[in-house]
Amino acid sequence: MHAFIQYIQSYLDSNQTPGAAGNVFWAFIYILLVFVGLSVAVIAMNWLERKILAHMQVRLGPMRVGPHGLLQPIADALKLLIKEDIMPAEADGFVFWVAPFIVVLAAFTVFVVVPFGPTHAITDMNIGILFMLGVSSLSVLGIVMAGWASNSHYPLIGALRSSAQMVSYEVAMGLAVVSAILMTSLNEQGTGTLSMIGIVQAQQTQGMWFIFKFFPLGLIAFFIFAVAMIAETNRAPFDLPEAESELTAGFHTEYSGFRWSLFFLAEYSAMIAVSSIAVTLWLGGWLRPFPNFLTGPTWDLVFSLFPGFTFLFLAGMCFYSTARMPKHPLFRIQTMGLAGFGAALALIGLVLFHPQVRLRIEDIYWFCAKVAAFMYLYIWYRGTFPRYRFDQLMKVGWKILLPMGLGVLILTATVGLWPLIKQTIWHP
Amino acid sequence: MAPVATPFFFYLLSGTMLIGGILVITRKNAVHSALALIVTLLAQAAIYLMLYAPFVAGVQIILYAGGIMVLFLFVIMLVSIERTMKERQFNKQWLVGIAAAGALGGLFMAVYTKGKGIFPEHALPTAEAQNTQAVGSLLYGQYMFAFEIASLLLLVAIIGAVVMAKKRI
Amino acid sequence: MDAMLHISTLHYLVLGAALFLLGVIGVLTRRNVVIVLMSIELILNAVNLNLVALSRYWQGVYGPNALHGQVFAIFVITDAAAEAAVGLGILIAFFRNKETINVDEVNLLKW
Amino acid sequence: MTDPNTLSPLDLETPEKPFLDANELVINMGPQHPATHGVLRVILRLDGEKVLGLECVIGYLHRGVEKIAENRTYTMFNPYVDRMDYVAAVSNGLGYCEAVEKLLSVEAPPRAQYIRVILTELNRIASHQLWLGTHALDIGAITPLFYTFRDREEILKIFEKYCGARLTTHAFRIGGLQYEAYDGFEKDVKNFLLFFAPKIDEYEELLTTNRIWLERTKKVGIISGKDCIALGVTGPVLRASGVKWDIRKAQPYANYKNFDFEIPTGQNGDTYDRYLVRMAEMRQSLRIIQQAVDGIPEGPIIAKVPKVIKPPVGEIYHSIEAPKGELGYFIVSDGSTQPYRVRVRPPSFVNLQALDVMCRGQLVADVIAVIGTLDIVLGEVDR
Repeated sequence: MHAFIQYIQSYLDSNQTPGAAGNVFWAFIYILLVFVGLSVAVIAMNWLERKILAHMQVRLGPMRVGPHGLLQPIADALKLLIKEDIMPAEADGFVFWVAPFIVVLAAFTVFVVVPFGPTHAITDMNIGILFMLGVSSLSVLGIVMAGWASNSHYPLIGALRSSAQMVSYEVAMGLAVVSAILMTSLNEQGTGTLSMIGIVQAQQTQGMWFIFKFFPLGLIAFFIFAVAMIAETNRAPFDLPEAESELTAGFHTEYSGFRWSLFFLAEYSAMIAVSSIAVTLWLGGWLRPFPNFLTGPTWDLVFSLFPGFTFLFLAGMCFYSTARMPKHPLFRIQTMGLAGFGAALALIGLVLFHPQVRLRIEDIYWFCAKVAAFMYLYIWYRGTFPRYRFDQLMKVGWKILLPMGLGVLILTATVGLWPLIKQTIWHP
Repeated sequence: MAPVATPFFFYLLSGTMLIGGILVITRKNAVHSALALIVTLLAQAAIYLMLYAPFVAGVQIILYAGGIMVLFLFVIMLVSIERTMKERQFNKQWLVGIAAAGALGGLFMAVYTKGKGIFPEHALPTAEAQNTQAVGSLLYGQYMFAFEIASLLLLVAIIGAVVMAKKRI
Repeated sequence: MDAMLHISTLHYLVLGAALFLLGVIGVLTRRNVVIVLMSIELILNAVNLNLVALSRYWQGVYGPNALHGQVFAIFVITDAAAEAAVGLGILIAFFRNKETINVDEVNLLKW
Repeated sequence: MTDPNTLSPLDLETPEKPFLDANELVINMGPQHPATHGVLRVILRLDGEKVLGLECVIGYLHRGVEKIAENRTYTMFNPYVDRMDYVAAVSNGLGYCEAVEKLLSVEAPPRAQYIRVILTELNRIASHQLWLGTHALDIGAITPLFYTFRDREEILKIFEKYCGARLTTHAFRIGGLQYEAYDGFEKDVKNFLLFFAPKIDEYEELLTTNRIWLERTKKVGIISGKDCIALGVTGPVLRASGVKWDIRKAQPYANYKNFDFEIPTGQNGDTYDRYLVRMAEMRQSLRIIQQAVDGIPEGPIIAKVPKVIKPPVGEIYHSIEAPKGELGYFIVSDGSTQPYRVRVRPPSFVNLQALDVMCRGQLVADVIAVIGTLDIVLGEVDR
């Protein structure tokens, strides 16, 4: 027993990820935390997307289940779970059954290497970014299978569109990623890294987020990735596979209930996954803003107070809404619920001010804040843009993003090697 | 990082691979075959990880499972397989084929039993930290020419595939 | 029993050989071109497994940077991609003309 | 239209040999489909995503409106016309009332005509708003739908205050109006004009220069002016093809000759031009309403019409410019209280004919855009 406790404690003193430390217990805990966190994030994202989109579209969104519809995603999840599981008679049973699981597995597995902080990752792989791109590309298989197994025309077209789209945009995405990885090799040894943690550390040592590196090359690469990642996750304006007005619902037309909710879960976790890639590669991962300009203990303190204040702000919004709730007795439970939710948020915020918690949570906070900004962008795009047509989508992918990616890659390599080139040309 | 339960994972993964391989060559439905092949490929990627070849494993996942297999599934969907599924699955010379394969297997067995001692065990380095970098410097250093030829091959393959699949040229 | 518990290079080679045989059987006996192509992928994978396993072996002899087998495996994967693209292209062309994907019906040199 | 069950989409002529013969897809779009605006069924023959040909199957919303007319008196039939193009009910009523008035040789008094123009133009705006929202939704932009619905509400409020109904208004009577404009009608309309002018800019801001919107609508569903005339296509679709034909100008009715407005036209006849034409039409409608509301004369609101309407034996064809095109009523009277025959020339039905011409060689996604741009209402197509 004592040995076990020591085994657990030995990790806390080490300065590694549980995977690198080989600590199975903590790796398990981290996996559990990431899984639970991801599920909560998907649920929150569901609510936020509906509310934000609604407010963009001059309507209120869910208001009935819980105060301001806070319990709506839970109600939806319950509904989906107890819904009848329908399988088309002519469907290929096994493939139909296995397809959503492939998609979900692919979407969840990538989080093994996502670095929420220098030690807050399940593991750090030598091939981290390659692993993420590879595993997230596996979800195409699930989508193709889902479309094919439904044995119906609309899902088939949706699946064909989807696979063509995802495979095409992976190329541009890969090129953008490579140009960011090239930037990691600008150190004394001249060797870069594919490890997610290594990439962020490279940004730390170089004192600059890669989005600003070799301005505007980093920015262009980031832009290419940001476009490609929307296409990868089949979101507006590239949501052709699920184009509601054309293909009813694309590859998951024939799915319902629990299986459909798996696709939903996979879509949102894939969104979070690609956003974390973008954050890690270009936006400095867990690094707080201006780590090199605003240095010193004062600034450290100020930035470490952000998580607590964020939660207090959310709690304040809850209390403000509580005050604005109708004073009718029918709304008493809802008002109390909202106040309770605000109190819970305030409590979390207060806990986050504790120095021990504050210092451990800061990295995670900044990482999540950056990812959340991407999530907001996703919603914003959906509210603003019409949908591309299929051939136009392909044109954007192959004729605009791919040449741009190649150009940025070559220019990045040239600029990165410029001292060497200059030396060889002018001082042979 | 110490390897964990190597024999267990080896037998698990090789069992998966072999079952997957058998399913690939026996299934009537090409989509099921492709599914089995994907499982085989992923298990093989895991075996690469056990062999401390993470970069090859990553390439295997991205290229094979994510690229080539999608192409396969795409083509299976384009060509109608309903008719093919109802027909005879094995050709007329299947007996000869299996006999030939069996002979080849016998040869392998003979070679491996005879040459069992040819690989003496060495103390193997466990470091994988620099694997990608080492592969990279080999690829762009010693094997530069082969690398360029591979890119030429891919170019030829692209043109060939386009020519083959295009309606009119 | 000890041989079962200690995984040596030979284990990987035997696994590669078994996969290779499965691929050979598939190529020699199946009629469906798609499955024949998949069997060829199996064969290539068996080769790759051998290459990587032997690369691991030579790492023990020449040090951790003796990765020539892995590099070769990457070339083989590249080759497999090219082969799949061209093979499936031929398949599409064939299917368009003959409306079949059975390999033993490919018995004309031209049509 | 032949029996839909014997209809084979494969009978359509093939422009070229398809890519993979065996895998040519025949897709049934509708009658239950989110983008067919009701219960339109389109049988698409596809080569991959390319449309080789299509056939519309209609009649899923057929209610026999024309037959009903033969068993109702002229007055009783009036509410039925509202149910045809239910998003532009006022226009339908106007066309019917004017046709019967023509048959009776009476004319509505000026005050009635001014109020009729105001309501009809308001309804034209409402109809175009609905079109814009659903069209944008089909192309993937969700947000304009809610903006247009928010602003359409203001128009519907005026309707509701005027006659109590929001959608199927039954606003006019044969010979004029039944209700005097309520107190503050003019103020409401003027407020609406002030409110709505900036809203059009808001819609245009979201769409007109949006790159994706341009790519999705430019050079999509092109139809030439000649083809339009050959197929009998009217309304904004015709005008976007460059033909300056608007019945309000060509055969002025209901006092339209007193108002100063322009006929917006396009040149290319593609979806984008139709979008621009409709947006410009909304602005022109605002102009007309402004002039009308400034000049409403005092006076009676209904002409001297007998209680029992018994038009003399004869027949009449009267057409008006409905939001979707030329809406014509052909009424045959046998001298009794009930029409012998009422035939409606619905713009949606005639415009729908152009769908095949506009979609050939385009992609599936364009079919959606073209159905949207034709602005059909199935209630009017099937009647």
